[in-house]
Amino acid sequence: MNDMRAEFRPWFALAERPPCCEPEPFIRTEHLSLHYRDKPAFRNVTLAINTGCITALVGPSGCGKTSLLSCLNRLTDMIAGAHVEGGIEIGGENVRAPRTDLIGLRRRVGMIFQKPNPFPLSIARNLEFPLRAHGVKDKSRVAELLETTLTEVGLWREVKDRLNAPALSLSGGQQQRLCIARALALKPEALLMDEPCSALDPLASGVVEDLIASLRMRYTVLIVTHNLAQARRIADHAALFWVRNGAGELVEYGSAKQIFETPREALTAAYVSGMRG
Amino acid sequence: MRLRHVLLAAIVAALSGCSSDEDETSIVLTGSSTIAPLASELGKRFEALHPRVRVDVQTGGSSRGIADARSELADLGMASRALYEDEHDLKAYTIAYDGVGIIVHRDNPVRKLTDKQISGIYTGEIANWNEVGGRDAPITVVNKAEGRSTLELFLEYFTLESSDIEADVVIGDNEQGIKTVAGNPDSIGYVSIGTAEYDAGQGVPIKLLPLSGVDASTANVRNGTFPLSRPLNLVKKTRPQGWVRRFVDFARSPAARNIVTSQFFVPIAQ
Amino acid sequence: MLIWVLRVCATLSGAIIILILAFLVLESLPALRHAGLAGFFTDASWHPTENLFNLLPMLWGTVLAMTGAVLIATPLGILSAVFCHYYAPPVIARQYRRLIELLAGIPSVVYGFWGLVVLVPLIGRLHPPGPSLLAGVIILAIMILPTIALMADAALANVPVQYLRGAHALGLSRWATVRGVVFPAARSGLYTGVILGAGRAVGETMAVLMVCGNVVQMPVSLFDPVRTLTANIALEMAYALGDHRSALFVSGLVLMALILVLVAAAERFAQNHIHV
Amino acid sequence: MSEFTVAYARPRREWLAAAVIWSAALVVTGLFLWIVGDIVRHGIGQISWGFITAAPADAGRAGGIGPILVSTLLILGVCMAVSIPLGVGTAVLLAEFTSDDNRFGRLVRLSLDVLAGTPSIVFGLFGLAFFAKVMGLGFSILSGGLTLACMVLPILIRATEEGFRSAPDDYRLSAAALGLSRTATITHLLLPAATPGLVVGLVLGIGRALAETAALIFTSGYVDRMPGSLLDSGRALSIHIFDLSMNVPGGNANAYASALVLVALLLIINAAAAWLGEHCLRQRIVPV
Repeated sequence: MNDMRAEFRPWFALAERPPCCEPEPFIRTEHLSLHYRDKPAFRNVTLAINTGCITALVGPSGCGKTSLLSCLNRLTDMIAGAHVEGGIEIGGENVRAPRTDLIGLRRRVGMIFQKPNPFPLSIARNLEFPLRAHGVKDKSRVAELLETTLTEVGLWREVKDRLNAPALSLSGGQQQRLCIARALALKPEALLMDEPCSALDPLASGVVEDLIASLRMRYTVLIVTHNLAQARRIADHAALFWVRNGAGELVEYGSAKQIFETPREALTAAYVSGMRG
Repeated sequence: MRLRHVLLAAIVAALSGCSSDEDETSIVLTGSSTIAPLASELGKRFEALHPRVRVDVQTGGSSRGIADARSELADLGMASRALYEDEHDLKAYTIAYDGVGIIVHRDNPVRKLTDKQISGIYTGEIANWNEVGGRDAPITVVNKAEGRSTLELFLEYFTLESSDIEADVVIGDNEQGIKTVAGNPDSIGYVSIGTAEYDAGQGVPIKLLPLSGVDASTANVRNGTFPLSRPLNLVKKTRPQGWVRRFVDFARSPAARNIVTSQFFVPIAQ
Repeated sequence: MLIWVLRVCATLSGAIIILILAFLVLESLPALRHAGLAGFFTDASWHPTENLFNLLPMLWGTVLAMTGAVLIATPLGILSAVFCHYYAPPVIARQYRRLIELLAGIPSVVYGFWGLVVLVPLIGRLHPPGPSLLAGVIILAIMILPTIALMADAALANVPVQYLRGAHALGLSRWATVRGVVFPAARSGLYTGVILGAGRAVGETMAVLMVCGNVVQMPVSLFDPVRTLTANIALEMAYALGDHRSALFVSGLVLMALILVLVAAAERFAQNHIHV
Repeated sequence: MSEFTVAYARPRREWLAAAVIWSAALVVTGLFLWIVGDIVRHGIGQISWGFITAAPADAGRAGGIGPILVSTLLILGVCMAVSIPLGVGTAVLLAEFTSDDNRFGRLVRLSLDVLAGTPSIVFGLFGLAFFAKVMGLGFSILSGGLTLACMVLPILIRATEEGFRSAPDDYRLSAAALGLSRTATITHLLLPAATPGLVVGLVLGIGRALAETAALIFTSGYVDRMPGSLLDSGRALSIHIFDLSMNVPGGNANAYASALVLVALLLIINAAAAWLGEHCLRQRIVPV
């Protein structure tokens, strides 16, 4: 049954989706720009991501969507030559302040990468070790979190008998769900997802997509995707990026319904109808 | 955490060690590596006689022995040579003698060489064994490194300067010399007689040549007829006192003779 | 917090060489003051007891012995590692690795001893006298081989599997994969191994002293005996006094200068040719 | 078609490469067997439990090597206890906290490269002046161990640094995205991933330390009594071998036997280092 759903997915769900969003924005960027050494990635992006919503970032490759995600949890700090301008506020705190608690920030804002990247440890240790590093020392509490988060991502039944097996022995889809579980175990408030399904086969992709959809209301999810159908299926809001003058820019931002059905910009209309991009 | 405490305790214990024996005294000897095995053995015998005393022997060369005796870093310095003119602020106590003999490979037909021939070989005037009655083969001259006391003894005897010598191989210790000569049938070298006698007896293919007609043997070194020998000295800045004096006395006593002989050196005349 | 602990570690590690250099300079000063630095390169010969202090032939001896050893040991060592990873069956590879690890820990005295009683007479039969530059080169090559081989082995082990899969997918043959994919990917490790090996070759004392012949001269052939700077110190330190002793420390200082030049040259080379 | 003719030339070159590589391995194995065979042939006759436990007598010609073995292990212990933390710390700094063009990093690397080429006898004389005299440790196992630590540091650091560099950036990025601190990332992820490098460093370092002669003559000394503490002088196995083969006539047999014990000891210690690396650090890294 589960597998069937991946293929026969209602196409009309948009309008009927229950309202999720509190109008309160959780992530806010102000005139945010990023360039690597001389090469600009994106410029002048002002966005307000609502709490509890799934917001999709769509647009052609190279328009700075992924770079935008790395700005938000300041992973750009680790990239030599990356230079950020503008403001970022997450949950009311200024992320760009020099004294920001990076560790705390990254715990509150989880990230899922395009390629599943579990650590070369056992399945259990992939979750236990970050928990312990974040101060959850109590063994029974760790075990409890392990079970609940693995259940949450639908992995518990599949792996509960081989928690000590290497994480890299899991299939691609399972690995990605493990990575999501690893992020969820830290009780984040927001999740940044960088094309989490694009490296997976369609079946696995469907399972992960359902998982992401189920995170609605509970987490603020920002997802980069190239799959317009996917964005249409799961997103409450969508933002279209496009490359102009050699750097990514925000073209249009609005509710998914509006973007996909009544786009304001001609570029958006062309992109969502499949005529460009 | 607990492991760390255990480790700490172990380190403290290891460092303090047996320092609980307060009344133990130790005698430190440093210097010549030639004397070191002998001194070590003398020390062991002395320790057996006087359980409260420890004798620590360290090597590093005669120059080190002289320097440490002077600075009194060591209780006794060991020098495998006589004291120089400018070293008479120190007192030397000879505990044994060591003869220096010329060696060649056992298969070398040459039975004896005159002093003139030897100095000719070492200065490069004689380059082939057939010039001194041997095979037609180039001579491999094995010399000692600059500053070594055997070299100085050798130079003094043949009245040569170090820069006159044309060597093919330069060596450090006696055994290296013996192994070098044993490995090359056309070589000539000079080493400690006791060592050479022992090794030749053990089947190492070398033989000692007589010098000025006197056979190179420990017996001839002992009776004073062999011309090339050096004293093995213990040196000290001041007149030795207490245990140090007892050790020096012991090393020079008849009781130490068999130890000296067992290390292939020549005991001093009583 | 962590970073400070690490900085202290690194500072301590880096400071050792400064202490050693300071020590060498301090001990060399008397000879430098009496003979002048130039004397160590222009005197007629090395006869320190007669106040002649020319170190140049020994400098050459050191450079030649090191170069020869590196030239022999580098291909042998790297090919050994390639053998372990891509050619040998796993069982043999494991044994072979163990063997090289053992080779790394055999005392230099044993190598020297073996060289003195086996290798030197062998060379002597070929071309007297036997103790020679060649003997030194061979012994040093054997001694630094494990360093180069083990570092190369670790470097090859770290080549990402994807690269190999990619190469296989392209239908590249084994040797083409090794040459075209593995070597470039492992450059940094291979290079480190050679640098460490060369360092050991320059600094080796006891084995060289036993097999090189130690005659202070410019070698004109591989069969000529030579003396290296390290052997010079070890040979004469035991009986050296005054300026002679101090001059031996100058040998050490010259050796350090040589190493500094080599390392700087290697660094320059690495910057131009190896992008890690 | 013509552009693929290269493929026909390939098998021959391939065959040649394989032949060269196999013969390189054979040459190395041959040399090894020659040298070790020599040691075993001459030394095996002397080996017995008594030889391993007894004290040397008659300048080492008779008796055993018990106290010398103990001193050797103590010296090695001191050396490793000092050099491993210092070396790993420095390697972590160099690999994880300094970029290639960082000045401090380059300076440290340069000084380590020079240190790697420092002759062992200079280490010995330095150890005598610094540890034995300035620091007042005298001729002792401690002086010897510390001198050796200075000597093996560059090897240890270089190998460990390579290990760290080989850990994929993926680990660092995903660990950072999880909000893990640098410390947690290093101790839990990178250190285990760098274990192979660390083990190579250890094997080379231990090998060098056990094989060292010149540096120890001047520091840990010549006394062959059973050491009572780390401040006692203790003769190392390699010095014993040197003394027996170069300074004591008739010492050859026991020199060979001691060399054989040293090689066996090395075999055990290397295996232990590999095992420790595998089980204490790597255990958590589960290869697929």
